[in-house]
Amino acid sequence: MTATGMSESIWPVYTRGLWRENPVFVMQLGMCPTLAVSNSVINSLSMGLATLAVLVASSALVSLMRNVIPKQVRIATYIVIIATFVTVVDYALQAISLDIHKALGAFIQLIVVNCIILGRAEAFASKNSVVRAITDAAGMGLGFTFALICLGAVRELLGNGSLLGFDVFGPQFEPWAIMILPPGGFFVLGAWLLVFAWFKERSARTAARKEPSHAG
Amino acid sequence: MTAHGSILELQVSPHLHTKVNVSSIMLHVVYSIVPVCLFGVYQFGWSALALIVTTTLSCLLTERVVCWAAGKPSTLGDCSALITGLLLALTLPPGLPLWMGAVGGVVSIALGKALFGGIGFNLFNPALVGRAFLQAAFPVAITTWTPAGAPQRFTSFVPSTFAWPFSRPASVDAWIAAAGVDGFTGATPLSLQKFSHIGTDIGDLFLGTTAGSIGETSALLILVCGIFLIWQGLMDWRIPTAVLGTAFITSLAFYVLNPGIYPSPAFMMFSGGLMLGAIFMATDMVGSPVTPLGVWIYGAVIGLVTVVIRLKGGLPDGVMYAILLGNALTPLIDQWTQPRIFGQRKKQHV
Amino acid sequence: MLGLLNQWRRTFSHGLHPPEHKELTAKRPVVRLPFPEVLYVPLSQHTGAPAKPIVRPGQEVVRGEPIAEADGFVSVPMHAPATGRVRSFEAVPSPRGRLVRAIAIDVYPSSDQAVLYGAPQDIDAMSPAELILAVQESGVVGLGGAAFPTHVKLRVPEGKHIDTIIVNGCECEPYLTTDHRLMLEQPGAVLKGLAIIRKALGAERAIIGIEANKPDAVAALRSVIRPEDGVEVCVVESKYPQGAEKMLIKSLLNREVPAGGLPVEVGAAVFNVATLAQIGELLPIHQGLIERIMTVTGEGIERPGNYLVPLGTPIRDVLRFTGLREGNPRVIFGGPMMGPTIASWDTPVTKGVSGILVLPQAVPENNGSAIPCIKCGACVNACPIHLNPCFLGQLARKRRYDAMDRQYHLLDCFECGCCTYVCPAEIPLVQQFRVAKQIVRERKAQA
Amino acid sequence: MPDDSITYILLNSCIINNFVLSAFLGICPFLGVSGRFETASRMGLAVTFVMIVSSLCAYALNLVLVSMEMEFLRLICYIAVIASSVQLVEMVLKRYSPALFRALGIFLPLITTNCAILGLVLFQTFKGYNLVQCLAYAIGAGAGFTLALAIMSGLREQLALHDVPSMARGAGLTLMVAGILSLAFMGFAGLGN
Amino acid sequence: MSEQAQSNPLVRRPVAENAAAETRKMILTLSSVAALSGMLIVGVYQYTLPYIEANREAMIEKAVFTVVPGGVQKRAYGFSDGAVIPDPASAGFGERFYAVYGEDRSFLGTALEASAQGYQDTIRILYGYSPEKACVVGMTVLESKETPGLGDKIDLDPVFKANFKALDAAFDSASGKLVHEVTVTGHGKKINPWEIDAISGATISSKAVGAMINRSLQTNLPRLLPHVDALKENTP
Repeated sequence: MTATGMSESIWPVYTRGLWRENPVFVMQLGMCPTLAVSNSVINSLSMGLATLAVLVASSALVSLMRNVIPKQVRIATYIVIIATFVTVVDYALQAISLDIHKALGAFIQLIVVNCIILGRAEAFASKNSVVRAITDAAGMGLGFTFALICLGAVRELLGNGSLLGFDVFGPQFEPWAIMILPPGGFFVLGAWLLVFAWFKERSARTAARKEPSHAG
Repeated sequence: MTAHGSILELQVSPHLHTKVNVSSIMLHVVYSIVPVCLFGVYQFGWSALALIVTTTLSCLLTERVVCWAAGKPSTLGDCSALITGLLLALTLPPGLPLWMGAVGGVVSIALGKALFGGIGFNLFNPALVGRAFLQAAFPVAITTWTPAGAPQRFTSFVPSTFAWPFSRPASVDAWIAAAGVDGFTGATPLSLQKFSHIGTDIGDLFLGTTAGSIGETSALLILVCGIFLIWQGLMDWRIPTAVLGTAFITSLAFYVLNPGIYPSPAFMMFSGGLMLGAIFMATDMVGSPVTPLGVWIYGAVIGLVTVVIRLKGGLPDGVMYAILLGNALTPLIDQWTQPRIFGQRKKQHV
Repeated sequence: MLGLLNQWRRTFSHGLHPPEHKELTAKRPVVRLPFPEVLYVPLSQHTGAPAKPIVRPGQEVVRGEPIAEADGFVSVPMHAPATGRVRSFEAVPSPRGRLVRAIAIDVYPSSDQAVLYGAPQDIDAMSPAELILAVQESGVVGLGGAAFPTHVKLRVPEGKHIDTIIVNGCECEPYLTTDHRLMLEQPGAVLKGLAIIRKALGAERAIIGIEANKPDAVAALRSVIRPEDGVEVCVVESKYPQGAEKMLIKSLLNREVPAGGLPVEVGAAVFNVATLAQIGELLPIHQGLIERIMTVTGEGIERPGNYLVPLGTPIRDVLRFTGLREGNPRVIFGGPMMGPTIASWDTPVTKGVSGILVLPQAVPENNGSAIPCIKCGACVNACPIHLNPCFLGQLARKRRYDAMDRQYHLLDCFECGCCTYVCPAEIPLVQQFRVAKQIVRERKAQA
Repeated sequence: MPDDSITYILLNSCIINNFVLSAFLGICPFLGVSGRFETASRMGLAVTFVMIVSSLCAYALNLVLVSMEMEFLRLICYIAVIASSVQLVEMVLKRYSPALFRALGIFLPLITTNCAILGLVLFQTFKGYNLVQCLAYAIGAGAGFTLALAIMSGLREQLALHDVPSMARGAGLTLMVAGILSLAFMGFAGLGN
Repeated sequence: MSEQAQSNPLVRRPVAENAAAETRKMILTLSSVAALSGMLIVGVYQYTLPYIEANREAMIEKAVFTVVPGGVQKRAYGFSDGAVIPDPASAGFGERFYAVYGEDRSFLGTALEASAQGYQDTIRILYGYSPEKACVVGMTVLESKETPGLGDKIDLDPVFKANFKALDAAFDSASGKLVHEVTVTGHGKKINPWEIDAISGATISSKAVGAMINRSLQTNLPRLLPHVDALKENTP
């Protein structure tokens, strides 16, 4: 299984996570942090980057050690590795900005149980070379960040009238508080998933329409 | 003998059918809501009328657009969107900006109904989904009240009514001051009771000359309309009975324990949205259980949660949340209260 | 509490009150219908094995003569409904639409159609076992509509005892008035039949249950009952489906027949008044069942009334006599709540057909737009068996038949039609359940 | 009601700030196993079990870590505690209640990566709860999780019978329903004042 | 790989030896990974600690100097059995306070922590108290989950915050109580200096702030006021 992938270009490995197998929108993984910290773009971005860092680092290490880790204890090893990097990121973030750390709260530490990371470690990094593992992790991490920003942008724009903290609609704008509240998180993510499902359905329909014309 | 050569129509029994159908049910509900709307307009003036019209149009338009987008025939004829629009308006404060009302209408139909597959498939009362959305989205505007019977209500609109879409509504303080209503503090009887421990005359509550949402003020009128529906056999009398009964008993228990702090059961029954919710909202057929026992449990849950939120919670009124919770519990209640069938000896455990 | 109230009112819980439409024929005495040119006597007019013919084509038959014999215990013989010549064995449509084998008889137009067959027998001297045999020989089946061979009901299983005989004079189906007329015109025959059955079963009590909308029938029966007969006449609430066995037992005795069980399990047996009247008439003279009373009514009939019709008369001939209005009609065998529509004008009248109802074509009330279930619960409050048709219907839409059977007692539905009648969304619930029951039974048979 | 009383902690973690609907913890199982009531309630039960066990273990562990001034190892230790709690619960159940073990069966291993558990032990540490408060917190959170899952499963069983538009089938619709539930639970805000 | 695949499956290596080797390898890997992680974490912890401390200090300073206007220097204290001890290592929330000093090293007042249950969850605040003026002189919210647009006005609404610029908190040392309890009135009804004008529509949040300040003053003033002179002298 490793051999077949080797000759392939690395680009599809990278883009896969961004769009086609986007961890949030398509594979519906890592929903908890997605919903919890996406009430503003800056929080989304920080959370996305923190996850990206953990993802890349742990994928790299798992891939490096893939031949020495015994099968029976691999999950335990992965979790230790991930927890280590999460702790590192946690302290790093505290050193960079306490405000952001406070806004993200426990969800930084909860990256440990984000299924994306363990999932990539188990499904990809443990079977692929370091370069490919890092590429894949970066793709997935960026895809996750992208999804978070999608959510954060809508929620901040409607919920606060601003984007990245800059006022967009002027002082007369009446913010939709619900967008910052928990229900808003559910609604916006749900709406994004509906949009994706609609796209998928439409492209499936177009594809179906094209097929017979080819045959004819 | 020509008839004997004619085509025989094959149909399955039964060959008789009751005259009641979905459209006639819905139409009667509309008839019973209209007086409540008219009274609301009488009490709160043109602004209330504008809001009722806006939410209704918004609901109808959304329903039409949804049908068009799904490529289905129009379902406006079943009147359910009309009911949703009217009911939504009845739960809103009269001075709410029209654009917020329109947002509420869109949310009610799109999120509360169309998403689940349209009429008959909505899990929650659509009007309450819209109302709860508005409550969470615009907490200030939706708790800005105007007094009932303000003298200028038919000569001017409440200033907040015509706020530009997405913009902050204008202050209503000057308008209220111009009304010259003594001691009006912009609070409903329930919030006066909860936050300031000021009671309101039960007679006023019963007749509906107090501040509040457009349609919730007159307990008497709502009762009359509800009795009309029950008499027509178009409403399940057990649900309002269970809701009001439980609310009465629970508030009586609180009142007996500590009459100094807790309001009287009569106040409970006639204030806020309890009457409107019990009669028009909780009885929404789609979101309520169908089993005989389930209906009572459902009503009791709503009554209990309402009183608990009112007396112990942070909000002055909790009817809306109680009914949404009741709706959420309905499938489970239905499953757990399957009736004992004829001739079945003991309840089988599934 | 509600149970007590129901007992006091002599009724069961749930059910409904459809418009009765009985005024069309209730006042019209029974009239004999002329014999048609050809009679088609299906060999399977009852529940159970079809009868075996004992005549050949070309053979001459006398009115009342046995033309087919019972094939086993759950089967009854057939008798010639008219004097004539057997033409052939033909396939004719049954009321349910299936093709069944029938004996076609060319009726002699010149015959006086007197019943020459049969001889008096001493009922009082016969033992219960002999009575059961005599009932089978008479070919009588449940004339209320079920067409279940009556003698089978008379043989009580080992260890069971029937203490009460219930006579079903409810006729809860709208439009139908056959039982009503019969009770008015032949109350003596009913009592006679009841006495015979009672002897065969050795039952202590006998109750005649009649709906409150037929006070004249109650009076007629009471007038012929002597105190020493020990027969009670009970008035029960006019409510559909009061005439269903289980419902009537509940109303009169407050006993619930176990789900999936038979009335004998609660010590009761139910007989239709028409069945008893036929037994009372036929057994003493040892004759067979050759004709029955039926109501021909409905908006599509020119001369509605109650008619005595020879069995095997094609519906075409019945309607020729009663007149049929123009239009595309729905022709229903039996009452409007449970009766099937017929597919052919050639369908012959059989023992279980209590009426022919001709209604104009149905106009869908919701303008044809399909509205799904709005979960109003009307069906739940109508179902006399206390099923949950609302949920069953939702499951049926998604073809979850196994769940319907396992969790929601699908097979206990007896297709009374109450749920469909009340459904404001006009969902054909009963039809869905019929299909579902069929599928569930097939699956069970395969398993 | 003081905010550190047992009743308030129970109420708060169960309905006021429901773990799933308000704190966004345990969303994955909430979306994943809420299709049928039976599985949902078993999952809820299993999570509640593990929550109680790991909450108490984590409380003890935190005392040790604080006394040794090794708070920086907290996360790794907590994860280890949760994983072993799951193992422990699995073993105890297998030994003493095989029926329940069979019922919870496949859900137990999944719980290790359920963020509601880690969230619970982290929050109880941040809030500085004592042993009894931790227990109340775990019970409340477990009850809240089970409640949300049970309600959702009921609704989804009902939705399975509905003609939901094709594009709305799946997680999108479940999230929307969760949003409405979350709205409904907002009514409990301020409870106990 | 290919060699193994071709080897005769009937010839097996001894199982026990194999298993022991496996176990050894497992333990070795796990412990080395654990050791590696431990080292990494300790390293990062040591490296980031000063930065984190600095951040935390800056954050506290910002809050403290907001609630005690004019403050430029502060000193942390903790309550302990009737005494105040400087620079407490492990005082819990509410058990710690800061003495604030102005540019001329004069004692301006103290910043105290308080918390209470709000509308959605616990609200934590820091408020400034000036013993000289016998007043609360400022308030800032440290942590709250109150409703955006409504309850969160306790931190954002300047009108509400103006309540705390000179909130009367005179203490009667004879009775050991505040002369006037701090109370929250309905919106626009504030008359006396010890009253807090509630935010319209956010009564519960407003009341929570009032109640927590009142409670904190009642408990903390008796144990703080005796040490004011010491705080004055003990300039940083």
